[in-house]
Amino acid sequence: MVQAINDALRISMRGDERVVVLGEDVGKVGGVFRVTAGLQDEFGSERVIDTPLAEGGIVGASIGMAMYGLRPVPEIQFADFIYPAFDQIVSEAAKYRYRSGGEFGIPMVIRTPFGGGIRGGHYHSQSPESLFIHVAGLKVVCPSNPVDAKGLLLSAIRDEDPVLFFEPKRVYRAAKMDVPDGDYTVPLTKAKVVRPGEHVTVIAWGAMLYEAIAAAEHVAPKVDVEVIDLRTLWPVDIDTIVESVKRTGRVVVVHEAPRTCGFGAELVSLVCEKAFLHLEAPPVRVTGHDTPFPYTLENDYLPLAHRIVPALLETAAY
Amino acid sequence: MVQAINDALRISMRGDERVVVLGEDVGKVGGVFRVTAGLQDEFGSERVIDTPLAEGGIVGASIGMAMYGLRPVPEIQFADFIYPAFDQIVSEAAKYRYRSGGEFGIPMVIRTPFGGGIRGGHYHSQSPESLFIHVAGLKVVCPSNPVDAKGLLLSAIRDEDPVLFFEPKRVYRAAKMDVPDGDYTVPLTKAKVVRPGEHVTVIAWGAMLYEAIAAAEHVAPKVDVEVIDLRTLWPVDIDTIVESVKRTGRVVVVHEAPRTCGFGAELVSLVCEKAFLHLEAPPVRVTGHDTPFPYTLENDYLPLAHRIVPALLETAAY
Amino acid sequence: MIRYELPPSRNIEHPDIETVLGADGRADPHLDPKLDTALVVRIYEAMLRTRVLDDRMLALQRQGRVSFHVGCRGEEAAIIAAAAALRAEDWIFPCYRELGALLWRGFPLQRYVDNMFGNADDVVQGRQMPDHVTGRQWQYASVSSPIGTQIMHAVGFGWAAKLKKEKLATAVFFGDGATSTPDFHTGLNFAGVYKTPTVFLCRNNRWAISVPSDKQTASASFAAKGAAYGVRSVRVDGNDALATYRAVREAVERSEQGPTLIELVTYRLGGHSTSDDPKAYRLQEEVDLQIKGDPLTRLRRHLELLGAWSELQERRLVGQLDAEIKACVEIAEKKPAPALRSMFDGVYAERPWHLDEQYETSKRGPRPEKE
Amino acid sequence: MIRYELPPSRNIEHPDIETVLGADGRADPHLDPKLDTALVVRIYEAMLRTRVLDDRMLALQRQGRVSFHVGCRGEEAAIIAAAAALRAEDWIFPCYRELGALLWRGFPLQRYVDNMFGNADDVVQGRQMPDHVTGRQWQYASVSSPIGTQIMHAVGFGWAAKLKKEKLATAVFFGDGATSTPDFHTGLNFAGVYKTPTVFLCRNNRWAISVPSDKQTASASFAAKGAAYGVRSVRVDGNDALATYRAVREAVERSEQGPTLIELVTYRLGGHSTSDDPKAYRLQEEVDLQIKGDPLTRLRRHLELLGAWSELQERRLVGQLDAEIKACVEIAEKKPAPALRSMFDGVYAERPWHLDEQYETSKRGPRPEKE
Ligand SMILES: Cc1ncc(C[n+]2csc(CCOP(=O)(O)OP(=O)(O)O)c2C)c(N)n1
Ligand SMILES: Cc1ncc(C[n+]2csc(CCOP(=O)(O)OP(=O)(O)O)c2C)c(N)n1
Ligand SMILES: [Mg+2]
Ligand SMILES: [Mg+2]
Repeated sequence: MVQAINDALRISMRGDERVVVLGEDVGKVGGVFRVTAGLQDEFGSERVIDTPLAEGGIVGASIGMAMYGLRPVPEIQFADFIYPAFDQIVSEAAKYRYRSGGEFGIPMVIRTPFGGGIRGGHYHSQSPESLFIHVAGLKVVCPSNPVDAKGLLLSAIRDEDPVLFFEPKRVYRAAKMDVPDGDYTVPLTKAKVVRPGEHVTVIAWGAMLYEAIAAAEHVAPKVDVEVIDLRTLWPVDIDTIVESVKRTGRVVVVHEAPRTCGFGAELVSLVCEKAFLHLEAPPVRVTGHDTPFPYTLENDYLPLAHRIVPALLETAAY
Repeated sequence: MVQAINDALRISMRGDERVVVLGEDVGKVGGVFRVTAGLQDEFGSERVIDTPLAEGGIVGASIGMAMYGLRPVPEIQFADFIYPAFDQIVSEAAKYRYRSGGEFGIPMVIRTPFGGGIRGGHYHSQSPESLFIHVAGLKVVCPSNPVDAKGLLLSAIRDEDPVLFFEPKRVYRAAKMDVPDGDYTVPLTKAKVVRPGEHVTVIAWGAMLYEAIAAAEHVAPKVDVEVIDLRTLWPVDIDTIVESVKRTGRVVVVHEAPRTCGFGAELVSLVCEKAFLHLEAPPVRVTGHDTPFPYTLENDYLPLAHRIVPALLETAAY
Repeated sequence: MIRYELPPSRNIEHPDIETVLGADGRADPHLDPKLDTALVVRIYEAMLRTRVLDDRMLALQRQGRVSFHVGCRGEEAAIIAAAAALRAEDWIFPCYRELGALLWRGFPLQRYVDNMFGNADDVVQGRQMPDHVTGRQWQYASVSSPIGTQIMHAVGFGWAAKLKKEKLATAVFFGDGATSTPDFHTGLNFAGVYKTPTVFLCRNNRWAISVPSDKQTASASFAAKGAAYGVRSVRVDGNDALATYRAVREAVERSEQGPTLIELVTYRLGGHSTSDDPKAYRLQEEVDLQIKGDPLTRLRRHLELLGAWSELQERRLVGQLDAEIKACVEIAEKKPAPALRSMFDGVYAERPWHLDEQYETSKRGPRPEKE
Repeated sequence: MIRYELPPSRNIEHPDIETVLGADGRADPHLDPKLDTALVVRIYEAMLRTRVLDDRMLALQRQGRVSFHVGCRGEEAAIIAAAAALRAEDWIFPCYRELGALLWRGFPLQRYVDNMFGNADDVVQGRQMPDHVTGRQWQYASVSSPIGTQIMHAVGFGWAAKLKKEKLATAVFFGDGATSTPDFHTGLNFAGVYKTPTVFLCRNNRWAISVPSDKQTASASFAAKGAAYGVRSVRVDGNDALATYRAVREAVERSEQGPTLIELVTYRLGGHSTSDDPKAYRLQEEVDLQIKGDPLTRLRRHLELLGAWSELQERRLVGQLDAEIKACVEIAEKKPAPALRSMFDGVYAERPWHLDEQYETSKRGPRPEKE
């Protein structure tokens, strides 16, 4: 996935003079995960910029650049360190178009690695997506595989609105597949049914998608599970979800983020609002716990397949 | 309510030398809403402190004070300006006890006026409670009336954990009632059924409670609505909610905050998880819209009684 | 803590503050920017216009006709003379008191008054509080309430222009209180490192609501903070239109070499906003002393010396402005509120499904679409 | 952008940097803090201990036995001598490289190694990454990853003590990169305004991961930033244990009068952490040059001149430390992981219903409670 994202950045920067990349350690070393490797060599240190250590500055400067007419792609080194930029994202980027009567949009893609599974403890593991989904004016994207990562990032950079682009670092190197060369996009409006099924719908994104699939395989063929990869978290592809749940009548949402007020809660509520009479079992959430992200016990924290399987069985049998 | 909160602060400060108040304009003028009026005169400028303009500094210094053994009660002038302190609240206060193996707790109450209805536009109207409910380690409290405000604040200041104390400024002066003199507490674990009913359960907090009650009166006696005032949002009093919903089979959640990933979504999910078979209608959310908070049209934005009434009727008739 | 400083015009006591206009109205010949008298008259007229406008908006607020106003009484030179010193290509990133700078650039008064009423013709469609305007055509960014956030935008915008080899400067206004925010720190730091063409205009009006500037920082001055970032800085008499003009012009002209921090020493003669009563935290004596340094009085004295302004002109202009404002208010007050639909538009470039749904629900409610 | 500065010991080139130890190992008689030789030996021993520990942890990480380590190679004087200069009543607010300061205060090595393995005896119960310890008993706050956040805590803690009329200072460590964070700005500003008893210890090790310190700010130095906040500041040779001791001691002793910012000019000889390969961004030549200024070499030369240290002592201590560490590792590696329950405890003072539920669910899963 690292290579696919690098590829998307390179294609954007070649095709569009307005695209610039900035962040801590993104230039000379090409990022702590090597996602921006080689970009500074190709595009120079004016377009691939190592910044001082200030996330609010990175995002705030990007907003100004976007107002000027550039297409900044700031990187936050770990999603866990996005909070110093929270004010600029929430108070400024999200509201700028609206509050200026449409005079200034803020086309900007904030890329950030997120999620657990790399022994990162409290501050190199978090999944803060729901905080941004709650804020009107932001789009939130999360690819699960290299092909989508490239196509979604190319779409995001061409989008007119600020996008939070969460990269699941647990599958940065794990998910190998053939990524098409050249320019292509994956729209920011479409979820993908990655495994069709008839009995239970599982909704997941990022690294947890693979756990959902593994759990689905585990309970097959007794329970025939449909797995949906959301890809774009917000605005969510409600049609794909509702169509599926109306068919299966059962839904399990899986996410790494803490359970309470996570995006799972929103998905459950949407399903209730739009498909209540089709529900044959209560919607279920399998999620990270409401604790800070632990180090030693991270595999007990994460909603891995071993926790999804019983949820699938119980829901199917309800 | 302003007077009741002032009273609670005064009682705390008289009874406990460790309590200090700090924030922008809280000292000499006693706060832009006069909540801290007179405290500096009584307790001096060492315990009632006017700070420089930096919310992160106010909260960050409070964390250090709490580590020392004080009981700081920082004020954020408007909840809309809490984001510069987001990192200190989320990365530090919320996790300090856990990550230090219990060696340091952070007893601290962050007071902040929130909510719309005072013609405050984007930045003097927000309701960001769900952002904090999502973060493990924080407690979130929201009184709806002066008596509770005093008792809850006294509890919060005596609590061992960091508490976000959201004060509904729309009813700062509106809600008049006799507040008992002296010291008393309202526990941080109990919701209150403010209007018993049999047909539909309405869950609300803060200023929207009055809209919920007004809507309940409007549809009575045809529809007999039970209204629950949560008082403490997190950890929520799940027993009171579940008991009520099991009885009524119908639930409407009302909140000012934007709909998507608001606390309403969590409440709907909890109800589904714990009372699904009792539900006779899909849980309904009546909320603020997924837009920045508007100025001129704020009464169309807020989930006022006129929007709650149809939700009650539809739910009851489902 | 309340200090009785002499008005800035008596700068013999503040040798570190650059001043051009003496108490007698004469310009220091060494420092005089030697502007066309016609331009100085225009600056004075604009300052007076802002003053009259502030008075009328305050009155409207007291009558309950607008809900809120935040003015700039006492800071007119720091705002208008700074705007006048900018070149056409330069951009302004305002705080919330710099409406005068926008009007200077030609923003129509009617649009401003529409904003005060948040009506359907408001440039921001009634979405923000009064005085929170935007003027892209006038190279004026969006006003927002959070203190300091615009500083980083000005830096990023100027930096982008520099990357694109376009020559322009960004001028960003903020108060003394704003220097305590993260954005001040980050903005100055980034500007210093990347040598962005940014002019930081710190209106030190001595107060951040009730907090006096000497409780905001223990720094010797706000200008002194520039050194922490390798940013050139100057301390200027912000009640002196000529000194302000001179310093801003110089900063803009050398902006290709990098940023400048300008501390404009001035004084907030009025309340923080219509929601504030300064009597609760400062003595009238202090204000009375500062009134002697009123930037309008000082510039008028200068113009009178030059024979370029008279009591008659003053009265005539005030009358004219009054009539103009009154007419705008009458029109604005009659305009309808923005359409319900406008509340759901502009959150994104295109309205997504969930806002379509929320709009539809709103329409169905007991309050029908007002269109 | 990479600069080949001379090692700090040749400070004839950096007249603004306070240095005590000359290249020849002699102490400048005017600046020498004149410590007991026994104390200097203890400082040296602690520096060596930290060095050996770093090497062993690095090796364990390379063998895959611990997942991560962040060391302080090259910064031992800046850390240990600073800790040694503190008084018993003073508190330390660490960044992540100051383990040596905690050991100096008596934290048991076994507990540290338990933390490296995140086992059941880890003081933080395996909740954080390796090297993220806490030591309340040793007046050492909790290590967290976010850069800069501890600065405000040190200010608040010292401020609280001052309000309570308790005499103590708080010493807070952070890097050059951290000076760009909001917390540095706010911390210095609050400390300046309230005259808190805080000693700000900026370890300028020239790098923030791959970003060199001259790209971090355009300020002439990090010490120069103190003036922006009215905070006293000094620039010290951080590879010189005696100069570091002297400056920190002075700052602590005058902390009742207010804060001091100390820039400790040093150099990160190793990678940022075990996750980092510095070859990707800096030349070996630069490192080689800096190795000549190694703080251990410099202090050892001094002690040898005094006849207080020998090669034999060195070898004996290293052997001892190796054995000690090895024993701790063997024990730590055998200890079990923390109990599942520990994951749900300590989020709040008392476990609320939802965490009870989450714990119960976890127990029921296919991975049973390991207790
Ligand atoms: C982040 C933030 N915190 C608090 C406020 C509330 N507030 C509005 S104006 C103000 C004082 C600003 O003072 P200063 O920067 O000196 O500007 P002035 O009003 O004096 O022009 C405060 C605290 C705010 N708008 N934003
Ligand atoms: C807020 C935040 N942003 C980014 C990071 C990632 N990060 C970890 S260490 C580091 C560099 C710190 O440099 P410096 O302050 O000089 O300390 P040093 O490591 O050199 O001791 C960065 C960017 C972080 N931990 N926290
Ligand atoms: Mg001010
Ligand atoms: Mg460093």
